[in-house]
Amino acid sequence: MEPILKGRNLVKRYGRVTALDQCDFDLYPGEILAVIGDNGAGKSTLIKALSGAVTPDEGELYLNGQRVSFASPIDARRHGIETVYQTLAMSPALSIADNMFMGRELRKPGFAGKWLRQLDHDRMARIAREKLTELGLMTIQNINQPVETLSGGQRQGVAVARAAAFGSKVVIMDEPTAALGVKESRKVLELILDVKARGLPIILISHNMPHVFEVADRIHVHRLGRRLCVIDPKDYDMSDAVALMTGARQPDKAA
Amino acid sequence: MEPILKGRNLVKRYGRVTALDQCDFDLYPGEILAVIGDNGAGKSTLIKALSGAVTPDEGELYLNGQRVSFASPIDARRHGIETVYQTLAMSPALSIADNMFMGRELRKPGFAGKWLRQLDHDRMARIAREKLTELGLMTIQNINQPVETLSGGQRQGVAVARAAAFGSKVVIMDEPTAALGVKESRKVLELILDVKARGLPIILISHNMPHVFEVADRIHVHRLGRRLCVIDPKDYDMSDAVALMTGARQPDKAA
Amino acid sequence: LITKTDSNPYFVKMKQGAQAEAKKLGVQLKSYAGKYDGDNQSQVNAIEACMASGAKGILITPSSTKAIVPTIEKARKAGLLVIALDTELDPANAADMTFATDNFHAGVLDGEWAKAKLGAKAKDAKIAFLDLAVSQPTVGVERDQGFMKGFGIDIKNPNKWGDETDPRIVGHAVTGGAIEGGQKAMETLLAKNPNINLVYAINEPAAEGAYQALKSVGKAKGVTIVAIDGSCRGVRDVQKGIIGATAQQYPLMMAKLGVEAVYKYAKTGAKPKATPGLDFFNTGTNLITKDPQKGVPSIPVKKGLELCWG
Amino acid sequence: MVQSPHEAQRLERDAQRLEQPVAASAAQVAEFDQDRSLRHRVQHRLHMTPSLVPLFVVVASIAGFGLLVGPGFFSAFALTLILKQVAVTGIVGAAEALVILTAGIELSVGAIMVICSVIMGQFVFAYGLPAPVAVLGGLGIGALIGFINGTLVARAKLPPFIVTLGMWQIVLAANYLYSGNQTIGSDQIDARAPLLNFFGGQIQIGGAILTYGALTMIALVLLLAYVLRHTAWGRHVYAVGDDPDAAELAGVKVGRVLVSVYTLAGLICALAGWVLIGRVGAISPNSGQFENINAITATVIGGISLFGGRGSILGMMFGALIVGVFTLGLNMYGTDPQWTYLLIGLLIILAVAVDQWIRKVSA
Amino acid sequence: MVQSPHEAQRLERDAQRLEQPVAASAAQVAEFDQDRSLRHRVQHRLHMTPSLVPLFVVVASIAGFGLLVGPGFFSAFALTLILKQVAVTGIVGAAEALVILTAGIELSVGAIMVICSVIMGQFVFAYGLPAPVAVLGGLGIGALIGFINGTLVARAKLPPFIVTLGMWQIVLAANYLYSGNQTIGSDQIDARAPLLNFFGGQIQIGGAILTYGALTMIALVLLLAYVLRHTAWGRHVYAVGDDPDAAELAGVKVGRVLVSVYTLAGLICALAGWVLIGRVGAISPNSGQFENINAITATVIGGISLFGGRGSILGMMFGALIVGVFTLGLNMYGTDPQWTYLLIGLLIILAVAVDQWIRKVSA
Ligand SMILES: Nc1ncnc2c1ncn2[C@@H]1O[C@H](COP(=O)(O)OP(=O)(O)OP(=O)(O)O)[C@@H](O)[C@H]1O
Ligand SMILES: Nc1ncnc2c1ncn2[C@@H]1O[C@H](COP(=O)(O)OP(=O)(O)OP(=O)(O)O)[C@@H](O)[C@H]1O
Ligand SMILES: [Mg+2]
Ligand SMILES: [Mg+2]
Repeated sequence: MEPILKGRNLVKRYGRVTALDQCDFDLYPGEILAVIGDNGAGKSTLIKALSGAVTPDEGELYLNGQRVSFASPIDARRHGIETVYQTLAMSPALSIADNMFMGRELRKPGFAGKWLRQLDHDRMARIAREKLTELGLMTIQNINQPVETLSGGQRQGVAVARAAAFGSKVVIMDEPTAALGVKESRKVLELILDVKARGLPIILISHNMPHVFEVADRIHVHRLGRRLCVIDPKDYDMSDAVALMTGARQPDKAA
Repeated sequence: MEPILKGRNLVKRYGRVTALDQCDFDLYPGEILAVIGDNGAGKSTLIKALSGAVTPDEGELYLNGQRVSFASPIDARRHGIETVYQTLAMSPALSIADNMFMGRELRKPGFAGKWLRQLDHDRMARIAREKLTELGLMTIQNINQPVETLSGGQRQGVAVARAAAFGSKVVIMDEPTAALGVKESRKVLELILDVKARGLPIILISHNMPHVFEVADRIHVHRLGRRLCVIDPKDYDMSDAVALMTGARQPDKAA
Repeated sequence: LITKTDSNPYFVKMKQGAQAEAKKLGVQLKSYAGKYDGDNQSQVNAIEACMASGAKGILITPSSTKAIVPTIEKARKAGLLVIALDTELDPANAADMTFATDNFHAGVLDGEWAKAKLGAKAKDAKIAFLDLAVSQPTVGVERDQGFMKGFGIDIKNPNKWGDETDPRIVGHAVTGGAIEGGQKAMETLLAKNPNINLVYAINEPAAEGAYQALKSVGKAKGVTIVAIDGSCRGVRDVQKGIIGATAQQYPLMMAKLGVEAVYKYAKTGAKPKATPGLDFFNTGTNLITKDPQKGVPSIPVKKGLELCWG
Repeated sequence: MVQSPHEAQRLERDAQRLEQPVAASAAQVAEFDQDRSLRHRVQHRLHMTPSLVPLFVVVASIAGFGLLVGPGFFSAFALTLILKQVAVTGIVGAAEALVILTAGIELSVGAIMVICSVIMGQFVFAYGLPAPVAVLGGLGIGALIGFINGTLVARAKLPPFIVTLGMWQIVLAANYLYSGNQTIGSDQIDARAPLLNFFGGQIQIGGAILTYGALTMIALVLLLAYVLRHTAWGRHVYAVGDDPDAAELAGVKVGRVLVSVYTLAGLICALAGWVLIGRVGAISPNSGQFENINAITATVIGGISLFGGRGSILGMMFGALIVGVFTLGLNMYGTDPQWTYLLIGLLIILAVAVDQWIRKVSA
Repeated sequence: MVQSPHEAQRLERDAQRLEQPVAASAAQVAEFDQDRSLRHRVQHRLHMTPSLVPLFVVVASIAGFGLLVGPGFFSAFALTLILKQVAVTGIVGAAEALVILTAGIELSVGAIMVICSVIMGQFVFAYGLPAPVAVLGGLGIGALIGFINGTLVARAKLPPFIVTLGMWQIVLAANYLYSGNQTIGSDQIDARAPLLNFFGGQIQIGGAILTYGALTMIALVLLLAYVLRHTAWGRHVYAVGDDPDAAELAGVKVGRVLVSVYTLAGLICALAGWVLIGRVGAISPNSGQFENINAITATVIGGISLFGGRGSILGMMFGALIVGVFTLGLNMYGTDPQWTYLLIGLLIILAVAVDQWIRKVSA
């Protein structure tokens, strides 16, 4: 089977730090691929390269077998790749609804929308509320409240809801459950499985091994800026994975 | 036994949101107290009130039985309360060493330090490196690199190392392992036990139930801005705790 | 009374003169000023405020002689007497009367004097021009171009400086009419050509700055400085030999006459009359120097000190 | 501050018909706080509509000067005079506010305004072009200068302060060089290109004199308020000012938004240049050198954060009015100009202090 | 950019003896890039020492003007003249840089400078106090004004732009009112209070003329560079500018740091006022109205971020020198003042563009 998203020999340097060092990457259709690795291994940099937020210094990227290169996150989004960044990428002073629809606002139907280019604030607020409710984030009292007044976990929930609602080809999540509560984390995992059921492949970066082993179809182990190996969670257990990613054990074969 | 840190009827409102609603709180000497609760339950607000970052609208605070009120985090620090905030509280453009020693810089010995008030950059860098190494954060290449160039997890590691190194009465950690890798999380848990072994009580906020049940002596369950109950991890299991904090179950007795 | 700025001592004196006269006549005087030389908008606002608060007359030293005219017309239509002080409006009859000096003429006097003073050397003089501002406000241009005319330089467009090609001009530099600016401008021009032997300064503070700059490089002697204004400080500088000659003007007199005219108008409705032969009331300009030159009318320093302001 | 929710709503309506004397509503200041829930509602309103705060300061200061100067200040003539006097600053301030919302700063606004008015004049009087062409030329060049600013900021990633500081000097100098320091008088304009003087026209209702310039300012500000609130572009302006990196990741074309904001600002400044011709009745290359400071003052007094992303453009207009009220009030009261400056300085600080204080108690 | 690590070190040493002609080192520009690791080392150096970039621009522009104007520009006289001319701006710029590092802005610097020089003069000539008392009085009042600014910013939480904008107007107006617009001449000063004229003194070495004012600027900047780098207070200034909330949580007394920074800035401005007396040789209330713009320009060209927390004060000094070099160079080349004005605008943008570009390639 042809990977839907493929990276080859990706290199990214920050000054003297080589965050990606000839890294390969494959995502197959319909799968949940977990990316695990130490802090600073280069996971975030890898997914930034995949989502257009960072332009790799070297290497190629293929989407559905076609060579692509993303100049910006908008480019990647236009190709249907939706991302939850570790930094969340929200405008603190704007409302939850504004943030959810940033860059793809809905306009009112008819004259007001077409000619006055008026936004449909009500509809956007309604949809935003629905999406958040799906995630069980009902502690949010007011959809028009600025994001900066939300708790850390609430913010993360908003970001996840945004990506899940809009992704059409690939959804990338960089530690989506890091700040979430137990219940909310559950919801996110269910949501990930939902998205998969819709036929979309997902890249999940997480330090939470139980979560990873619960949902992942394959696990990409990242170490020192490159793919160390890809393992099947059915063949390995958590301690193997941890041993691999910390360098305590050498990979025997690649999947 | 008298609690070392005690809060009574704490209230904090943000506009129309009541983040703390007549909340009580007790921390006993030498214990590890976990605080768990939903996103937005008010955990961060509670510990901000305890650490002087936020002044409660109502309620009292007692340290060793003495009524105290902290006007600022510096005040609390002067009383020996050290905190890792969820937002980390780092200056992005400054170096790791600068951040670790912010507000309690070391001066050179002798004339240069006393009269020229010169900082001992070398000593601070050395100590910072030691502390980070204890935590296993050796992927950091350069102790003088600005914090903004660190990965999310590396940043969190620096914040944890700072609090652990300087706390003298109480150490508060708001989700210290949220962004950390498996290995680093382990280190932090070991460090928490280390700190406890030094006789210091610790408040740990976390959404990670396995971590909480592994290290906590008592668990404060926070719900809707107040203490729902305090449970002993030996008498309850994780699903009970989750049921309590999400409201699926009513507490039968308070510890 | 609406002056150009409050930072130039010339206008400050004018204001004081007007206040003294107003007090004597028992007239209520309100003063306004622009923020910088050329600040037309503040003056427009001031005129409108005068109209709104029911003033009888306006004394104004226009920052922009032409651009202020429409507003002045409105004020006159509303029945206010408008008198231009120091600087004529364009056209001059836009105001009921002008009490002014001829800035161009002041420049000419300086220029003629300098030419006579240098005598044969005038042919290959090296002249530094210390002007007012890059925005070239009217006064600055008139004085500068008058000097050139008097000195015998082809001034090309009389409404702007800097378009001349005469090789005797070392350069123009702007001073803001202040000592500090004069000094910096002079230093710069000296760096360009250390052989400067004649300095035209827009006013006396600029001249004083130029002198400081010359002194600090040991060239105080042998360079002739001319200026315009005639403040007491300036005249004393002439006395000390710092400034070779200065063209003296009379802001106090302008202000006094102006206040009187408004007073009279408010009482009797009579409007003031112009100096015969001119379209304005010339309060005069006198060249003050210790070293009078033939063919250039001048008054001695002692007389200048009696007439000086500030 | 205000007495009831109806009062608050009324204040807001007033924003849209500021031209009418607002004296009446100002008399009942500083008496609220009986009913807690009522107070909460008012506070909430203030919180949601930040431009109410500067509006309140406007009203209070009109009332204050009314007491000080006497009833003359309440006359329709005087009140509309304020509007007339702030029209140019208000329009330039709108341009400034847009840029500041993106966390930028635009120092060349005044210079662009002047050069555009000069260009309109020169096109007619030096090149003999018809007036409409001249106006279009001026507007086009204003937009072009703005476009250059925007490109340097967005593409070359230079700090806006530096770009527009440089541009300020460049444009001013170019203006002096180009205009040859010539002023074009009203007689010439009226004779050959009355269109240039269009904004000098006025509507008279009783003693109230509304110039087209003042009406244009109000219309422009209301239009921009609509655009900022109700279009995607407007939301993007806020997002870019708030956190450009986040906005970029979230799918906003930050560069394009910045270029469009600066270009629009340039265009608005050119419009201000046209209004300036009508305001003064002449074209003078010496105006507006420091209009940037007035514009920034209005913007900041109006409650727009210099760090971008927060504030409302209506606030900017009230900010301009606050300064206008103080200036006219002090002028009419007859304080010495230096005292006027001193008091305005003081009151700038005070206005913002009051603003902060209200925000705090209403938070 | 520079040719070897030794070269780079030398450039840095030059920072401390800028007074000597730096022409020689400028000739070998733009040839590097054979050895990759060498280049990396240079890049790293540039990265670690951001002030090298504006220094490079200074050197390059001196070289450029040398070629343009001829050897006259390389004369010790011309080069030290630049130092002399930028001394006041450099000192005021140091105050500005401190404030900008805390993410503030200080518009009243020039006004504080002038009023302090006037106060020193009045104390001696109007009240007959001894000169040292007058100097202390001036310095004290400068610090006091700074303290008021700082208190309003730190305690009342008003935006620095507004506080200092208001203060700028207040102080300037107070200055005119207080001085009665009287100038005090050099003869008077020399006769009664030569101490006031202290900074007019100079050391002559060959053709090089170093005024005490210029030396003071260099000493002050080096001292502040030391303090900012090597004391806790200095680190706190950066932390406050970087993220005040984080700094507060991390244990920095943000309010106290801010007040101390503004107070120190006021004191430095007062010192600048004293230097100004020596520079001009007289006390004139008409100077420095727009010195704030010069100071901000120098600071920003020198690479200090207006958003606070980033940049070096040495960079500010080089920024001031860049402007000084351009001004003198263009004048000596004989450009018309209006063109000079225009070109300086252009070159401000260019200097920063080069700076950004170097940072990018060296990142
Ligand atoms: N903008 C930057 N400038 C310089 N170095 C950077 C930058 N961003 C990341 N790095 C460095 O690149 C390396 C990889 O960072 P990255 O954020 O990809 O790690 P990560 O695997 O996502 O870690 P974590 O699990 O902690 O999020 C780290 O050493 C980090 O310090
Ligand atoms: N500065 C603020 N302004 C307004 N509301 C706030 C502010 N800070 C927190 N809140 C609100 O207070 C409530 C409690 O927030 P808090 O950050 O204490 O939650 P938390 O329990 O720490 O959640 P999490 O687990 O997600 O960190 C939330 O509803 C949040 O929206
Ligand atoms: Mg990461
Ligand atoms: Mg929290």
